[in-house]
Amino acid sequence: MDISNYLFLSAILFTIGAVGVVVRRNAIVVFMCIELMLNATNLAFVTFARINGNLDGQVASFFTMVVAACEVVVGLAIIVTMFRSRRSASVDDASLLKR
Amino acid sequence: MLSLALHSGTTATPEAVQFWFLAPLAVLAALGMLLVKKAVHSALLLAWVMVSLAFFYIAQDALFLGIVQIVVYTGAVMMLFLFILMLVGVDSSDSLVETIKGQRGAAIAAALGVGGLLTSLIARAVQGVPAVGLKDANNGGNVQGLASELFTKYVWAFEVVSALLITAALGAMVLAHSQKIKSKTAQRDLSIARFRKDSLGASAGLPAPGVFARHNAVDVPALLPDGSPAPSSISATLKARGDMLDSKIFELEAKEEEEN
Amino acid sequence: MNFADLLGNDPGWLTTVKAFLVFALCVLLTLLAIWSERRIVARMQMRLGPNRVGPFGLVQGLADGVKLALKEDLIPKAADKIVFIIAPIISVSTCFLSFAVIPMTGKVSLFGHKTAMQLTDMPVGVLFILAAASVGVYGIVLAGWSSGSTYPLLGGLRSSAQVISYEVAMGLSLVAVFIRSGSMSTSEIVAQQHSLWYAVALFPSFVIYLISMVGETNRAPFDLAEAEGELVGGFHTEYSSLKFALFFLAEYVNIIGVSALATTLFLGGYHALPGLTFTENWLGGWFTMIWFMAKVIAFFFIFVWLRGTLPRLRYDQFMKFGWKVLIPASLFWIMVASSFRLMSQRGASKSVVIAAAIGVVIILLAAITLFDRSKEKSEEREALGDVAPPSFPVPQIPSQRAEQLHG
Amino acid sequence: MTTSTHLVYLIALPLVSAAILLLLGRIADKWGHILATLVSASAFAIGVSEFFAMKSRHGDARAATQTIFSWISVGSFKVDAALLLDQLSISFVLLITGVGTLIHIYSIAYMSHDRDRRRFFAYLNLFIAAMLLLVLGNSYLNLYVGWEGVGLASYLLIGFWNQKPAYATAAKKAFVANRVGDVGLSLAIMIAFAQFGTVTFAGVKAGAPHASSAALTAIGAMLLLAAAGKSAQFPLQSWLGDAMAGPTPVSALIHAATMVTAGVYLITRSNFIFDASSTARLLVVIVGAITLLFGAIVGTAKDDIKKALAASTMSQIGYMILATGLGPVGYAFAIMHLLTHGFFKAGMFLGAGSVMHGMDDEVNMRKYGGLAKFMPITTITFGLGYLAIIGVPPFAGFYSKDKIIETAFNAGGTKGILLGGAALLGAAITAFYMTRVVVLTFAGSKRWDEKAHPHESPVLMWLPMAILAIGSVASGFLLASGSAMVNWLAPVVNASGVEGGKELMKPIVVSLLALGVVVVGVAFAVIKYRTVPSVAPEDVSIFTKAARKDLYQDSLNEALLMRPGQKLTSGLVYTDDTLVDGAVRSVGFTLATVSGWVRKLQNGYVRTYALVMLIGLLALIATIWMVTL
Repeated sequence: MDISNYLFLSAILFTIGAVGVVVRRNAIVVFMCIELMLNATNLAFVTFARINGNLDGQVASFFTMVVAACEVVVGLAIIVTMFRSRRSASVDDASLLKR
Repeated sequence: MLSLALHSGTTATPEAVQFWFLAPLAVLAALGMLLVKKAVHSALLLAWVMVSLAFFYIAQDALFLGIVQIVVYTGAVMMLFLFILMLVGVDSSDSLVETIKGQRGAAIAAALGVGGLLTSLIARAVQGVPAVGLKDANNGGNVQGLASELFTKYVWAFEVVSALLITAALGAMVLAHSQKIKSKTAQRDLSIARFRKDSLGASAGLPAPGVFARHNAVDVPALLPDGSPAPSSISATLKARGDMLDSKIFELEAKEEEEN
Repeated sequence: MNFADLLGNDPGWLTTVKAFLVFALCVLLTLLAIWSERRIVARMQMRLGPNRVGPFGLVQGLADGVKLALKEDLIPKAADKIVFIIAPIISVSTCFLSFAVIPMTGKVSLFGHKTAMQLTDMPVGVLFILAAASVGVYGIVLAGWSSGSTYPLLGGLRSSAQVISYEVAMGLSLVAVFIRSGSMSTSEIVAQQHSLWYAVALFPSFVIYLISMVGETNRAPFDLAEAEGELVGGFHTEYSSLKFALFFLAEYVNIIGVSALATTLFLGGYHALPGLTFTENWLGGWFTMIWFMAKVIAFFFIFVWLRGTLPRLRYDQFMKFGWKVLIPASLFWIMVASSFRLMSQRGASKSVVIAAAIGVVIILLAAITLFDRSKEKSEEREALGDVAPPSFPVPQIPSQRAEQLHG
Repeated sequence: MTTSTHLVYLIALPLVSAAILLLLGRIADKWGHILATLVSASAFAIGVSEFFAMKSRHGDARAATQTIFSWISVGSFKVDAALLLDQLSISFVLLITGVGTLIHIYSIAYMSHDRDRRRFFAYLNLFIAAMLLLVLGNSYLNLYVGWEGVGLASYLLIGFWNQKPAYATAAKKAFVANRVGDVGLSLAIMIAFAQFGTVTFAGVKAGAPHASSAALTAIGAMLLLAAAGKSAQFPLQSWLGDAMAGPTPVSALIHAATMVTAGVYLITRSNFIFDASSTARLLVVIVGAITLLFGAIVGTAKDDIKKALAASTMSQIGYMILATGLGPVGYAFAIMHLLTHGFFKAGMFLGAGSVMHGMDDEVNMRKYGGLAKFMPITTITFGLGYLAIIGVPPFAGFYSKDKIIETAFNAGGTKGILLGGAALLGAAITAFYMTRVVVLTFAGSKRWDEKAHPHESPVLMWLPMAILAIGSVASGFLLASGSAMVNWLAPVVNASGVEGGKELMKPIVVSLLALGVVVVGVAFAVIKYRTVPSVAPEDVSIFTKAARKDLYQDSLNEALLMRPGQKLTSGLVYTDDTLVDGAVRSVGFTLATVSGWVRKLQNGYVRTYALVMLIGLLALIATIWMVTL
């Protein structure tokens, strides 16, 4: 099996995640799709590390995880706050800026 | 054998078996995440994708990352998602009908474009390129190797990320915090309040349903000392459901006679 | 020749056999655990406990299991069917995973092969156990959610919050072990303890781990997820029959699992008690397994003991304890432990290390004293200032009367 | 050159007093006028002591300077806030503080019924300070500050009763007319700086002989413009008549004795410029001659006593300007006439004020008549001033005006005859209209309403009038005897000791000639105004009509300046509205329209933005794809 298959898998997962972000309305699901995209890039990083024979890719992947964790914590806090004030987790309901 | 295979950019058989078994499942799970209506199902499917990725990491000589992937992503991040899902109670099904005109078509077209171009880019760039493999890099152990990278070359980024983590934790606390104007009433406060009310009637608590009544059921009101029923003794849930019977029929006959 | 290489040479069939053995051991231990818990708690409560089925009622657990399996399997109408079924499966399958990296014996020979009673050895073995535990939480959360009922949901939420919180404290308590041993591999950690158990060397870690392992397994006094008085049965209220049995099994396997980990990390694993090292060679090395089991059972006894002794905590007190006491204490301890580790690596003399240790203890005691005093003061102030006059004459509250009498 | 340390108090005292009165507000109502008067008097005292100190010094040491602080220092442009007190300045200082103090005293009584008397005195003090700065500044820039300061004070005082729209308009008119002159002064300063690299009088004086004649002429013309603005000379004279809207003491102090003479001071101070440019001098004499006739003619037709006096002021300043244009010998005579005029004109204004005071603020002379019986002191003081202005010996005007006429005749050639003739004609008309004023006011029959009760003014009012009357009697003789004034000022204005031109006639002939025309003028007026209708007759000659309308000066201004200005402004506004704003608006409109289209993209849905990002990513990847192909 060719190692680049991992990269193809990564690309596919990334694309699916991107579609999810654009298509789904539930803020939490949108968030999960973003996580999927991040995970896909992580897979690519790890694969690149293997192809290049050094650990830099894995380190990058590690940092991605940490940053993703931060992002999730803050993002979910925002969603909770949003939900508290308007009883809805739909991203389409948070469209007041257009007015 | 492994190194030979790696050199030509391909992998050993067990890894290939694992890949061809898990990868389609992962893609299916990802698609499923996109398509299912319940957010919790989405979360589960995503967790599955993440576990699959953890296996891929381990297969690719990233043992530490694989385990961390499970601990951090599956264990913490996805659990947080589930937690929030349950906390805010968004467990009902989402409508998948698109409300913005042209959004779905454009999204799919753009995504197909991105996916196709990415794939072809990768194919052009990587396919057939000999892979070096991590045998040398992991010589002293994967964890040790990562650690020495993290604490030498990337130490600045590491420190910055730690600051980011603290900031995020604080930020989340601030965002999710709701200022309490007065302290929460504890059991003790409630008890004190009960005794300090104008009437000491309720100080003993509400009567339990069925007490002194002819029926010992939860939907039957208790009888007060004078024989009259006490509707307040029945659970509010039953009242809301409409499962409560009319209180009057439980009045003691003696009282009815008196009135007659 | 270290364990990793030793196990790496195992042929596939041997690994399969070992896996089967580990599984069987776990189930057997669970049955025994149920029986012994009931007997011990009964003793503590001046009862006899199960004593009818088999000698000393030993088969009672098996009989109960059969009865459970044969009961009607109910799935509530409001339940999310697939998840409802998956949840116990996740729970039970992850609980066994941690045993894959627990070394139960030293070097032994099995079917003519030189090996050790350990399925596999990973450089990140302990993390693997943590990972398995974190996936195991899914079982509880999903069970709670999928039941489509309020009490299980609350129980599931409580349980997951609890497990995640205490996992943090647990993970932090392990860090000192990693620092001291320089490894995350279970076999390596055990090997490092041949002279001094970490329960002694890293006593604060040991205490923190002991507390957090009880929280992690939802056992009394931390069994808030299934507090009968508040939540009926917690996350498994709606479960019945075999699915309930699976949760039951998972809980006990988890208890044994964390006990085994505690043994491995802090009590020297399969090593004999100090002074009895010669026993490690008895029975061709298999006697080490007896030492290991003895220690695990000792931990299990502590679990039962706690359950029989302590009342349940209130939820907010429990979470406060986890986040505001255990985690900061762990962090502080990690700092101290790593400082000592650095000192020993840099070749500091023993007297310097001891002096530093005494210094740390003194600072700690002083901080605790000061904190307590300020807390007392603020409490006094609150107690004095908080009393609003009632609108009608009431009998004085006893504490107030006492205050007036004394001062 | 002597260095002094206390010149600054001359300015600082009234300035601080003004600040106190203005800032303290109503608190100072009770004693504000007394403070202001005391301050003015003490300034006069300082001036007198300085005068005697100066007299005790000799030669170059007479002039004193004081550098207060370094004001501007930009590159090579350095200006110190410095004062210069020389023979010219001290003359003005004494006039300003002396007459000023008298008018302060007069005002205490005159303004005693006004609610805002404190404010009035604050402005008066402000004026004194600014005027002193004007005459004490050692550079054109310092002078400019004082120049603007007196403009401001004048504006505030003309519009002191600005509750009447007409008065406010008059104040505005004065301000605008002055502004035109100020432009001239600032231009002159700029040219001077460009030409000489300095703006101090000493520096410019040192550089003037080497400068090009064009530059000097330009500076001179600009200075003349400034002087015309401030001194109400042709063609900027129109504001002075309206300036009579202010309280009478103001008219006496500012619009007769001091401020309006600032133009004369400016030209005299700049004598080194005019000495070096004959063209500039020619312009000066032309303006002076025209104005002296113009003012005199206007004065013959005015029925308003103050406006008649204002026209007379204009005419008299015309004499002074004429004198300054006659070269080194003329300056001293101009200043001498300025001083004597300061006495008699201020006295007459105060007299007019006294009359108005007694006649319930009636200003129309046709409603007076026969007031000599009711106001003997006013009549005497006014009469002395009248004799002085028409030039009857030995009163002050005779000495000063006679010298100017004489010098004008001596200018030489046709120019001399024309200028002398104009001055002589002016003297005749002056005699005519002044006699008219006196006859209409004090002689003849009563023409006032029954309601009026003419009475003599209180002592605080007639005392200053009396002192000024003494001045108008004596000052001419004192200044002229032994050429005292000429010698005194010579170091400043005529250092090289230039003698007058060839005498056209003997001085005694000129004097007799002047006396002759005065007698004719007086006789003509007495005969003409034996009987006066109390309402101005309408069927008068075209000349009278023209004179009543200030010789159509306002109409001319309106036609030549205001209308085209308004047209230009409206044209510019139209251009601004259509062209500039149109461009701006069309840019905005275009942007708004485009934004309206683009706005549709901003539908507020975060998912749409995410989609756009995705498309952007697609574009990026496509680019990479193509680049790496």
